[in-house]
Amino acid sequence: MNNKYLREELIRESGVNPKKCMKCGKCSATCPAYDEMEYHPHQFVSMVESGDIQPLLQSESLYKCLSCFACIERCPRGVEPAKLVEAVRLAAIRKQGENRMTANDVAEFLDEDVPQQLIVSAFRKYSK
Amino acid sequence: MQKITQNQLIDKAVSLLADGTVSAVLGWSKGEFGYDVTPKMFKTEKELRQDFVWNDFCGANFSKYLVSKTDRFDGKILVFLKPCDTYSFNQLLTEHRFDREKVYAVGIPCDGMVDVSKLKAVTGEGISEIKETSENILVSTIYEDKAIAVSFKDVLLERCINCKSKKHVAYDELMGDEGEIIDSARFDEVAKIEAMTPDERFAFWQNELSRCIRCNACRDACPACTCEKCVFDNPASGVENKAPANSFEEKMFHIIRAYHVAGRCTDCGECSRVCPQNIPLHLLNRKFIKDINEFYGEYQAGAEVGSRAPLVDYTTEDLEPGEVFDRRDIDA
Amino acid sequence: MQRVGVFVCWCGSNIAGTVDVQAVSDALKNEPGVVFSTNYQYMCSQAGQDMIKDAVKEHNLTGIVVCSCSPRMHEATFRKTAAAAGLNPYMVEIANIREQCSWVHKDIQTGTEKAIILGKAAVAKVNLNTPLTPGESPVTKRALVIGGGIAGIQTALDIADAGFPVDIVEKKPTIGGKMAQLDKTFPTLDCAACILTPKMVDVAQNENIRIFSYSEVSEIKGFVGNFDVTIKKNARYVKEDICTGCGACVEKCPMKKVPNEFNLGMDNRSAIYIPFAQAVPKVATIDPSACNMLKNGKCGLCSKVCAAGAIDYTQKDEYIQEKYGAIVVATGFNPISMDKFDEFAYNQSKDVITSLEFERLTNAAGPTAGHLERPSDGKSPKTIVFVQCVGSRCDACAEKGKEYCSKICCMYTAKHAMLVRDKYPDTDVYVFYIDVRTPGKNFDEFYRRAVEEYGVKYVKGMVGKVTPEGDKLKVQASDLIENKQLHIDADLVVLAAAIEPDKSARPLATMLTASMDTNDFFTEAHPKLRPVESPTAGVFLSGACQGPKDIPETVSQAGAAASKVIGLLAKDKLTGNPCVAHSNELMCNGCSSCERVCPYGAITYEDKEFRMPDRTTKIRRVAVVNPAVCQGCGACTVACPSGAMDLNGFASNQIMAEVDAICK
Amino acid sequence: MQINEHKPLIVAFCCNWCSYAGADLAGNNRLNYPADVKIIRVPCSCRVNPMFVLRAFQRGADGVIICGCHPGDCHYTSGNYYTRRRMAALFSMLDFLGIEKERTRVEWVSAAEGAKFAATMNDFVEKVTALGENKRLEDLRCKK
Amino acid sequence: MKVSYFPGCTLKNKAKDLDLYAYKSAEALGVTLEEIENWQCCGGVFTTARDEVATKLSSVRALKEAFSKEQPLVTVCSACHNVIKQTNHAVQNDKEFSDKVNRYMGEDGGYFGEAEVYHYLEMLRDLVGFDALKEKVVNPLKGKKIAAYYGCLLLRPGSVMKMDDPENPSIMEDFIKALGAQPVVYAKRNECCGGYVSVESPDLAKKSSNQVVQNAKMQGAEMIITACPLCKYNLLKNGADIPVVYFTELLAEALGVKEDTDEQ
Repeated sequence: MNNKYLREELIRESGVNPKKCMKCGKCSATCPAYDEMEYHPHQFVSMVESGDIQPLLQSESLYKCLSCFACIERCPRGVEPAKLVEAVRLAAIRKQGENRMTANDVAEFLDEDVPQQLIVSAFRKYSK
Repeated sequence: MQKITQNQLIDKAVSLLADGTVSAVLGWSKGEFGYDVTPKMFKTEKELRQDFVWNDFCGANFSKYLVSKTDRFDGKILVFLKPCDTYSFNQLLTEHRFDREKVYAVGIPCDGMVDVSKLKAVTGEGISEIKETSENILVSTIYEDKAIAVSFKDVLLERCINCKSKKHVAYDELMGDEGEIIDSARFDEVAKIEAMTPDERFAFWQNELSRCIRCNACRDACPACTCEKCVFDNPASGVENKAPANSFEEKMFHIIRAYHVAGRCTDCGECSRVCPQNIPLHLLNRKFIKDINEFYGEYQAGAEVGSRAPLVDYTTEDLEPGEVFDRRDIDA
Repeated sequence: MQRVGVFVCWCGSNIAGTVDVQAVSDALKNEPGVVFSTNYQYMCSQAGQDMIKDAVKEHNLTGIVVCSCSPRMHEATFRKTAAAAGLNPYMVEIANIREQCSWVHKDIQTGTEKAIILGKAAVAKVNLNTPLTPGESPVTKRALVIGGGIAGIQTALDIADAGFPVDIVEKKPTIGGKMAQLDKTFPTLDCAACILTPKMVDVAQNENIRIFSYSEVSEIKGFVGNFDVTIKKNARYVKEDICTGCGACVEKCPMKKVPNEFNLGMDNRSAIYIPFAQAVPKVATIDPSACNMLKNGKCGLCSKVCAAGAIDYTQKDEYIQEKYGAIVVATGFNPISMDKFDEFAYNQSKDVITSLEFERLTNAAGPTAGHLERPSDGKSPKTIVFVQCVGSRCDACAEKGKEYCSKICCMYTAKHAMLVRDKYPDTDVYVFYIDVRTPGKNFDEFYRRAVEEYGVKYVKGMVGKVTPEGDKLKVQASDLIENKQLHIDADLVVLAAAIEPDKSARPLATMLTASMDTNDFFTEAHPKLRPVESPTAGVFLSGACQGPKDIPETVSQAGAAASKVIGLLAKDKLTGNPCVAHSNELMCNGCSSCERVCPYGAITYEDKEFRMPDRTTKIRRVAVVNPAVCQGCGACTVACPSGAMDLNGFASNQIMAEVDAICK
Repeated sequence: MQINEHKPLIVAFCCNWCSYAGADLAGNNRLNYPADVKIIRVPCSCRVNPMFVLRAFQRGADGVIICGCHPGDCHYTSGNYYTRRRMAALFSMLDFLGIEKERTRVEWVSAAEGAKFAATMNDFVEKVTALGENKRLEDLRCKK
Repeated sequence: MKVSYFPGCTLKNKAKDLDLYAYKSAEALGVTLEEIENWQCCGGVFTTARDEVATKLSSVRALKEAFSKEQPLVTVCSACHNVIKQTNHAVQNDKEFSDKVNRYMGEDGGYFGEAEVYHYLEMLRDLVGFDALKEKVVNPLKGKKIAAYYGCLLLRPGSVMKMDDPENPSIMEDFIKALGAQPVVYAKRNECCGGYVSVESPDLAKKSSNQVVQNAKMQGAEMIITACPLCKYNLLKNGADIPVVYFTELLAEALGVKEDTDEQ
């Protein structure tokens, strides 16, 4: 895999400029899913910038991001790490056979109160 | 045909003279023919009743006359302003060109004015009498027995077809109803030329400007051209010339004329109206206006007194001169 | 017609190597006006200059063209030569045939051809040159300092020491500024009041200094050496010259619930007040928005208790006109509002405070008499979290915060953390930082002491969220070194808020026609070589109005500004640059276009009477250029539609003559 | 067909503080550019009147370039901002009249950019040479 | 006043209350909600990837319809609001995206982000007015201490959503005040409940939800209101021990239209 190409693709796709990061760590400070993640928001930014993308593609961290946008809101430099996480996640699940969730999985978590919103959101996040 | 009548205006002028509000009236007066209305200062009711006219040929913009009239006259002058005239009025105030205290401005509605050359194109020369009906103009000529009916709409001035505003932006008193600013198609013609190839553009202008006879009517009628001494009359300016020597001179004159009023031109259209050669001079002015709007944000000269003309203003983020072309190449 | 002499320099082989200098001097002999033409090895040498002087005398030259190196190199030299020969120095033109010809073109033929053309252009120009004399203007030997903080105080003291009278205008009731609110100062930890208040007393006692406190500058006219300034002295309802500052009124005032701005609203003051004990002038001031007597005529207690009879409820704002030769801007800074950073819960909890508030909390003269107590319940905090860079170093596109580094926060935070650990060793102190920036004498040593000797916990990372819950502040932060998220239950959170220029600076800059950057800091005339001068002549910059600064830097800049002012006031007359704009009043329309583009405010208008051909007169508005203020950029000459405006030394006809000569 | 070896005439207006100094630096560093470029020194790019540009074309120039300090670095704080607007308007108008847009240019060259000055001039001369003689804005009376 | 209304999938199923009370209350306030014809699910989350086009078309269709009727588009569900508002912003600001969208749509006339999007709360604040709302209240909810739970979708990204200060919002607090109750301000009101991750990592959702409820309770709340079905689900599923209700329900109650709704 050509990392340089992938890096540029992720940057274009997300609209994020990782060079703007000043490595303050506020994104990771504000992240509610921090403890569940192997790679944290600030690491996504620096690893994409340095082209160290393979570990991210394989990491469970991709599916822990809540897309709550707290890191986007609070980043002093306007880097928007969540958009980068999303771009990496799409790069992972768009690969052949990499859908993380299928219709068969729905039954597992379905209870009588589950709102439709949860199901559609989960599909958007876990599948292509 | 104008909704407001000549008699209404005369009555207004007479009453303002009578109550001492003004001591003179700057108005349109009868010419030799029905269509050659000329400006005049009226001082008495008698003069007004006799010579004052208001009809479809009163295109002349009187704002400019105020520059010379007010500093030679002690009393207050009444001036009737059509909506487009009020923009020039404000622009001249912005440039401190006359004393507002000496003017009593009455805003009057305008339904569009007639282009005499368009009219003559239909009727031919030798016009002897003109009558206005609500839709038509009845023209009698010395060559025809019967009056020719011409539709008012067909012979409007270009600037009236593309009228930008029926709203008055300055007045002391308003007669009739206030109109609105119109989202006109006035830049369409400019855009059409922009879309041509450079060769076509060059040919177009070569053809138009070669007709120029350097009569200076465009400059003399322009309400923005009020310089104490015009550069074209000043031997020291380096551009003085009195005759259309060659194609360079024509271009030079018209570029400089338009550039000198860029950002200050209200797009009143007087230049094209008075051009005896029917050169579409307003297109040059509109090109500057269109560029300024696109480059630096919408700006209407004369919309308010005291606004800062775009060419004596800047922002640190303005586009580069080279980008002027890139923009268009992308748009095209 | 001029009598022009042409002098072509060889510059050794620098020019002569690629330009046939003989051919150049021969060719230029035939140009209009040229009566003498020669060439020489080194025109700038003594012998070369003597050659010019002799030729001027011998051939009665009225103009000189030197074809040589760049005018940026030797224009001044040859102007002096001309002056020595009795010519007006501005009758010299240089054709640059070295940098812009012999050095960039290899071929001798092309080089020679171009050198001849450049020489012709210079001849064409000099034919139209006119003798120019620099204007002179007198200097009012008095300075105005706007702002009475440490910057203004130091500048005023230094100017006064040199023997020139100085006025300080301060909008608050007392001078002292931000420094008066500080507790200790880094890196020496001496008490701010101990080093500032003696200076304030010096100001009060200096015969050369007048203080206009509770006053603002309302109008500035004029130019370098000759400013006319109107100062608005706000009514304080107390006669300044009679009040003894005894404080009896303050004690008796029944209205005691006014938030005390000196303590940043953390306690209250009375409606009549003296900001702090060492205020200068030590005079009471009535706050009209809080005083019952002024609001509804009921009370009058202060007047009754004032033994000196200083209270005057009828006092009005007063306008004072004064002339100054120089103006120093020392308007200082303020911390930015924390409203847009409420992830730190500043608006949700009293126990989240800014660093300046923290200064007041630890100050012996502050609301808690120096005991560190939480604003909410008065308990002493056991865990304190300091957050650095709040609102500093933000993205330019973000709608909140500042792009720049506020510079002082790293050091004062180290100071705060150290002082807490010193006085209350059982307190846990965290400092969250992005970078610790300590470029200053003894600064890094100071910061290391905070870590190594005082045990302050510096964490590389940022706080993301502060959640007030019960009586705790739950702080969620990142530790980038240990790669973990921290959750700290804190009692007090201190935010190092970015600093910004005082809001009064922008309107002041407009009055001064002094330029500002996008952050509203005043711009210096040159960032390196003229750092304490504004590009507007006669306006100088002192302290944080020019950019974030600590006290030592502020004081040194204040001194530098003072020395520039002294240098200006020491002159009896100012000599200007003669290459300035001038307007031909016969052609001027008075349209204001030129005034709008002038970056210096050098153009004004006057109504002038003109005699008309028909013997009547008419009054017309015309532009007048002040040659002492004009710097000669020429922006006005192009803005002028009629061509009435022209520029000495670079007149339109001169430039067009050059164009013609080049294009011939 | 033989390519017409037309030597263009280029008038370059350079502001005294940045671009003229940049041209001097190009000289100091012996960076070559065509001798077709002739520099006129002005205090600031904002001194350049559109009439000067037209004058140059009238008298036979094939290209006109205006050089000033970079925006924000003007010695007179704001002069080049006005230049930028004026020339944008003028160049757009010349283009509107069908004059080749490559004949006019504004370039910001600082006192430190000797190399940029030389490169700019080389490029500009090349472009103008490719266009050939200025026919559309010539004044035959001024021709040799 | 007539507005276009985008209910969203959940409001027609699991969150019928949110929808029904929105209708009833609007009626009582003199606002007619005109449901967008043939609306489709918004997709639940806005995918920030710039080349994701097809998933955003349903939003564009709804926006386009509202614009063609010259009406503001009103949403109730936080998720729909977020998706539609962000899509509108993308159409306005990302030319590449808007080109693609218009190519997909391929209908007559393009859409360039002209429609205005209001959340129901914004409609109450900006179009109806909280003062006018206050006057219509017939059952003031006196003395009730209510915590507003914004979650993340209503406020973020602040530069796009522009509903309120994203870090210290007040729109729901002002709403609570207008109904006569007492708002409880607590810092976690704009933190995430766990969202869709509750599918895979129920523990994470549990932790997040608990922190929100805990913080609200510690600051004195007796009840939590929300605009988001997923927030409500997560808070309740993870054991909130105070009531969590939709804001429209509270509104209907205060306006005195809840009872007759329940009777139907």
